[in-house]
Amino acid sequence: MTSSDQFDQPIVQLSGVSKYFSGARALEGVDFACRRGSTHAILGENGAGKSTLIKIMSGVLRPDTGRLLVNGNAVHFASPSEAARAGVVCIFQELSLVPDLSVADNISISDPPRRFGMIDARAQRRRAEALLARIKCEDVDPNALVRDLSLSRRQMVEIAKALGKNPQVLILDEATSALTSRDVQTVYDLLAELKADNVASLFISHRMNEVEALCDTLSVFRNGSHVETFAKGAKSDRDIVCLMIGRDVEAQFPPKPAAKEHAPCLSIEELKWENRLNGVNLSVGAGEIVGLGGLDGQGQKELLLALFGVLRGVQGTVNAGGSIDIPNSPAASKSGQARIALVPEDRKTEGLMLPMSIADNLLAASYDKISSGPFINPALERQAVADGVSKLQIKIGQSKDAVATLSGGNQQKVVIAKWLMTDPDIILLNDPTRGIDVGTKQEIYKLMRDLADAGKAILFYSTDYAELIGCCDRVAVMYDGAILTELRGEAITEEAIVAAALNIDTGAAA
Amino acid sequence: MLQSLFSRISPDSRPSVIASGFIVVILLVGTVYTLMTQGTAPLLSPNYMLQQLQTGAFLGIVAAGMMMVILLGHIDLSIPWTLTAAAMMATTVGGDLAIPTAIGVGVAVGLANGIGVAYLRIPSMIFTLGIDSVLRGLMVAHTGGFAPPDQATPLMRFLAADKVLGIPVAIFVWALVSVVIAFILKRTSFGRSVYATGNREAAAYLSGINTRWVIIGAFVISGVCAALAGVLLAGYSAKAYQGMGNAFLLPSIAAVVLGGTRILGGQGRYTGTIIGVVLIVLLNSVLSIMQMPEAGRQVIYGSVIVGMLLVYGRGQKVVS
Amino acid sequence: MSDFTRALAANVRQNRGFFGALILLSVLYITYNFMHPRGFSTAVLVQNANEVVAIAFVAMAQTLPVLLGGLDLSVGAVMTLAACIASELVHGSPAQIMLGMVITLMSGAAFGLMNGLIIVYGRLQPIIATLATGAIAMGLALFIRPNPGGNVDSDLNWAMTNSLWDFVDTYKLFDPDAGWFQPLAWIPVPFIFLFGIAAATWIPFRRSVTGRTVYAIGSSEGAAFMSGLPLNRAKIAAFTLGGFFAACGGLYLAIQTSSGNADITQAGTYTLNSIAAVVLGGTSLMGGVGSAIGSLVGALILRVISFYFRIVSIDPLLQPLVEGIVLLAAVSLGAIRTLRVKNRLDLFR
Amino acid sequence: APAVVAGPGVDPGCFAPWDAETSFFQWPAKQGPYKVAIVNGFVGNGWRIQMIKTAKAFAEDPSMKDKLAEFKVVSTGTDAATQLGAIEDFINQGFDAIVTIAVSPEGFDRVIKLADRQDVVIVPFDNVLDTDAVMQINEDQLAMGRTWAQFVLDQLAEDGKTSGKVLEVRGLAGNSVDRDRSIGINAVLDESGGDWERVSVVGNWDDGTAQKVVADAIAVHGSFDAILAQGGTTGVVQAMLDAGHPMVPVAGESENGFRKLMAEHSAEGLKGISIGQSPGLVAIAMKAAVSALEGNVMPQLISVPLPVATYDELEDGVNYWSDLPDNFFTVNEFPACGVNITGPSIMAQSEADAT
Ligand SMILES: Nc1ncnc2c1ncn2[C@@H]1O[C@H](COP(=O)(O)OP(=O)(O)OP(=O)(O)O)[C@@H](O)[C@H]1O
Ligand SMILES: Nc1ncnc2c1ncn2[C@@H]1O[C@H](COP(=O)(O)OP(=O)(O)OP(=O)(O)O)[C@@H](O)[C@H]1O
Ligand SMILES: [Mg+2]
Ligand SMILES: [Mg+2]
Repeated sequence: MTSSDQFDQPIVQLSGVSKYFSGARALEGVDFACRRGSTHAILGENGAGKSTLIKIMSGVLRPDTGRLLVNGNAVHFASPSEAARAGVVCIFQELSLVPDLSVADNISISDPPRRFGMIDARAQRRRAEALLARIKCEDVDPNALVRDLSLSRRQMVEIAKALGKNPQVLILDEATSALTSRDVQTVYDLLAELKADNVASLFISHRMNEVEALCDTLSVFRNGSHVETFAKGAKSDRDIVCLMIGRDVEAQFPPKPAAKEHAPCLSIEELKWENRLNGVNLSVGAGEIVGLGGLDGQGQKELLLALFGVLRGVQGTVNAGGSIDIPNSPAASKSGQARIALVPEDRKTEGLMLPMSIADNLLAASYDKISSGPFINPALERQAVADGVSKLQIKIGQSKDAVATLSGGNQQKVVIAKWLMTDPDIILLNDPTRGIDVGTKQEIYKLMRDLADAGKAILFYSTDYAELIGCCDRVAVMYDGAILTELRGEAITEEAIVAAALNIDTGAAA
Repeated sequence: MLQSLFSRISPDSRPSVIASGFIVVILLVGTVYTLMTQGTAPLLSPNYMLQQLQTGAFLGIVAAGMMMVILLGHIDLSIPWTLTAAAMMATTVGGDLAIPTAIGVGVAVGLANGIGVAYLRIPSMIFTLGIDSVLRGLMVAHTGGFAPPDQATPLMRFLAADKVLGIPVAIFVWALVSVVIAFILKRTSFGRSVYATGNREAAAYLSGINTRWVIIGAFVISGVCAALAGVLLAGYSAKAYQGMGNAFLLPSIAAVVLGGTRILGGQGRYTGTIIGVVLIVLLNSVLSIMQMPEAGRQVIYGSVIVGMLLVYGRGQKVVS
Repeated sequence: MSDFTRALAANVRQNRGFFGALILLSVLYITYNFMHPRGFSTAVLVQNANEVVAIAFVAMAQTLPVLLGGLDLSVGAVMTLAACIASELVHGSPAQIMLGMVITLMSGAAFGLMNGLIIVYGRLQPIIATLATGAIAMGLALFIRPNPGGNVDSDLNWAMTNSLWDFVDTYKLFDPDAGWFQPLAWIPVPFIFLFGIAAATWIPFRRSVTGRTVYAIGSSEGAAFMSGLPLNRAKIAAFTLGGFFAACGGLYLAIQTSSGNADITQAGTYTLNSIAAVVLGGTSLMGGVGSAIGSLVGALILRVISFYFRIVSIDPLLQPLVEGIVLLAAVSLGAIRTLRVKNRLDLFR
Repeated sequence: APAVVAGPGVDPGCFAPWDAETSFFQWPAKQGPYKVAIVNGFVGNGWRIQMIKTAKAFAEDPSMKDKLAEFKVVSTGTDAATQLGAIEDFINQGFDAIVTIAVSPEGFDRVIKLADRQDVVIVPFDNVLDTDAVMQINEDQLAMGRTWAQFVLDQLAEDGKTSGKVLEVRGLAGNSVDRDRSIGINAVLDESGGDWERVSVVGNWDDGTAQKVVADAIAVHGSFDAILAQGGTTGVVQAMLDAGHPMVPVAGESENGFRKLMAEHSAEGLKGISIGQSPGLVAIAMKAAVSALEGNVMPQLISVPLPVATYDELEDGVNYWSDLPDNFFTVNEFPACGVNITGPSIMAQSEADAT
């Protein structure tokens, strides 16, 4: 560590970096270094400043104070492209793909191959094919629009795009949050390859198992400060979590109650939609948490959307609290016989009105609750907002601040709180812990269990197996638009879920 | 100095403050002009002010409706001929039914616009433009068929041209419309839903807001406001005539935006719109008093809008 | 080969609006020619060509701001300003004429540049900034030309508004009846002017990083920024090119009418029609999808619709109504997509 | 192309040459009946609608009907390119004559050239062209301005006023009609030698706009000794009434509304003069087109006499109609030309059908 060998010099280094957003601190006095050939994890709860840190490194933000050094030289990146030219390439938490351009266009977006000064479309396509092949995504058509890809494919395209820039430092800010397990493996292999090429990787994830599997160095951030950096294995998981959230955590998941029969609250028969749902049969009882597993894109999202009344032309029977109509809009489903709530996939575009106040976002689904006739009652309004904030312990300044100023985890809490305000009977959760820190995750798991104990039926889609195992009373694994396997109790194991997801019969199915 | 002054005003009310300041500037410039040319300062007389507010009321009511639509991130280009059609149908029907007929026209046009935008999902910019030309065609055909009566009813005359306690009744009408609109925006779930839908329609929809009805509702309000302005304008002129709404479209958009409403929707306060209307009305009036030739008038009008927006923009760097 | 067909198939799929517009145009125009007493003749083609050039350029000018996700309400005014400038400058010796044309086009581009600078550095929404700068352009046009008039070179007027044969004949370039020339002689000069400029500017622009950035901004400005694209440069370039296209329209209108006319209503009509043309041409008002060539096609559709009013008999006082309904119906064709959408969330994008 | 020939022309009572210098045209006679098109520009105000109705009615008139094989009317809007396109299209379609209201006084060189090649008669009227290469029909706008001003000065002189403050309400900026009328008005004011303080506002020939700007002007300038309005005169008087402005001499257009108000308030001092650009001009233009096609000698510029009505000449049911709407233009017929379609007959034309 003290060697002055120039190869040992950190490839990127920050010293005394601070960053404030309209007075609020995001980073303060941070010293941080990252070495060649290391795979370096950055850990911290939501809002700890991780994204801000890497945005500074990659030229998106400029620090208010402090210096950024690359290869020992002070640099001032004015834009992400300058950073990329210096070898610092970042895959951002909010994807940087342009939806209306093709995959090939996106991969070579800022520096395409040219012929006679004009973009050479064919060379660009070949380049895309090569890069996609490198991350085993041959199934992605370079001519397809990014708009038409699923989130997990987009993340892979984003990785291909970053690779195309020949990074010296590759930063992945929760770039694996929506990946399927197969893709995660690909990314592991890729990072190992890069490590061998002496490339530094910075890896931000809230999934401890990924960090375990990949990284050699860990840095923990809390409240905008760099707490500690240590080698993998130097600390136990529990200590790390303690460093992150500043307190001790006992168990990650709340204990599951003993298996029992639940009165069915939601039952679905032969649900079909386009070619994405091919006859789904499922029932969820009041007080039960049912997980939806399977590879990404097997119809889980469509199932949730269909139940929430978003899809057109859905066939089959849905019995929600005695009513057997398939709702035809979220407005209908939130006020039906059994009230349904959906926490959508993408909180930024589907869950929240980002420029609006926290209060307005919290109330968006329950104007009827705070109104007398068509008129809003200000007293009820204030009360409802205060309840929502305190119930989920959302960390906010003032409830009239824009929700955009909150960190990702707190934004997600706002979405959940909005729906709890409607007092729903059936809660549909579409990957609600994506990009959320351990502490908050734990709160959400606990909240789910409390809701179930209060008699709600919960249908829970997650890309994280550990979550399904830890939280669910039952797991329904989807494959090609249908549920082939249901696991319950002890049978919910990682092997069983993976086997069912790949439709391999191991006899583990219940 | 100025910078720090700005930062103390909350960003929401900044446009209103700046626009109010500019109104004072316009009045001063106009007064200096009249003092130099005639030695009097009629612009500062209550009489002139009331008269400006009286004619401003027509634009103000149009702008109130336009604001609802702009808050959704849409626009209503059908206003000129909605206004005209409502006024012409009102005078054609005449009698006690005149005003209800006009309002009915406004509702019908608003429904048509709303359905086109909310259900067919055709961009409002283009759908309302189409509706506008259909209405124009209808009115040409209407006049072409026979000679429809065009006299405003006594009630229309009263609302637009009479005074009560020395104050033009039109100002009361505008005030009433303003109170209703401000109340809708602040204190009804419909008003809140307008902001939510204007900010992000997908999120509003997934929150269980019936965004289609919100859109239709806003267009209906816009249509009704235009119709009401048509009633008043016909009352003011004592008659309805072809093309009477042409002068209202661009000024109403300018007034709403100068009042601080975001043209992409989701943000804006109603008081700002009122101030924007007063600003536009006074600016036009003072330019007319100064006998500015059309060329200069256009340049000044445009420069004022750009200039003011540039001043608003100062200090707010963050772009989402 | 299969690579190529696959790319083509993807292209057609991703540009349904444009190909739909192309088919609609063909059907409308061929039918028109069948119904016209002198259909399928050079005279009719030349007449049609003359009528579409100005609006086609203005529609192309509108496309760029629309691709960025905005609107330019000054295109009609900039076209008018350019026409007024041209009406003062485009006469005299050939060199003076050329210089006059260049100055006209440069003025339009400069005005577009000013729009771009105001929008980028003043951080204003294009629609509202151009509402204001449009008034300024109109004011300047009125200063230059308080009354309609001007003396655009009359040979130029004749040469530019006819077939190539007349062009060659007017300037005595060579014998216009030469045998080799006959296959080309019928081509209307306005089409060469229109498609020539469109191809020479649009294709390189579309295939440059700047052009791609324009699309990226309209599609997702945040992603474009994160990808390190030159946002400001692209926005300014887009408005400048828009101003240039508008000036091309103005220049042609001045040549065609041998004069300039600072007519406020005409400018407004051009602006509104340009938006309709852009939509008809398959460009999304949300930004990021479409092309100037599509808008050109959209403008042609708008015009061809109006051609029909001269060959079919409609009560003159019902014409505006029929026109309105046809316009409404045409733009409502876009609703077909809506009916096909199975996931309602797709409606909001 | 027409031959330039010596006068006099046919039927000088109807087709009066503009002045002594006016040249005469003669086209080769064609066998009737003829195909005639009207290419209107803007549609969507009362005047244009009345014009189109007059044209339709006149095409059915016994004196015309047999001479027309085909009669078409299109309105192209304010776009010059479209209007030129429509004219060229009708030439291509083989029409014999095209009557038009030009959207711009310039820019018709090309279509005139094409028309001349095929001996098609183009007849601009109302908004005419700045050229002497076509046969055109109009009222003398300059004279109209002069007559207005002269009348107003005479009225003021009767009251012993030879100086004072007058308000001029102008029309659409950039339009040649606006320019000519204003020149006429101001020339007479200049020539009078009186000390006239002039205030000028822009009323766009539109009642609402005129009313607003006149109201503003009154609020700012107190009162005027006379008002000269190019159009929107009903609105002008309305503004005076609303502001309690004393009734003073007003010169204005021929709107029925203005004449009604004049009849009502002349005793209080609204001693007005009403001169109108008549929508009936279209009928004379059609007649002239046919006459030219028949091979008659025609003046290049045809002057239609100004239809003047002063306050003391008003007669209900003759030159204004108290029971009819404000929006129509009272002067529609030109007996000297055999154009006898009166305002009320136009307005009543299909009222019977409608009721
Ligand atoms: N553009 C911004 N404006 C205002 N505050 C911001 C902005 N971006 C980040 N912040 C604030 O800065 C702090 C750090 O945010 P940052 O996004 O870096 O957190 P993070 O560690 O990446 O969290 P997460 O795990 O949720 O992504 C948070 O409190 C956040 O609210
Ligand atoms: N990955 C996906 N996740 C969820 N829904 C999907 C997905 N892919 C397609 N769909 C849905 O299936 C429907 C049909 O999709 P597809 O892309 O095949 O349509 P398309 O024929 O290409 O039509 P368009 O031109 O509108 O895209 C779409 O409405 C879309 O909502
Ligand atoms: Mg983050
Ligand atoms: Mg598709």
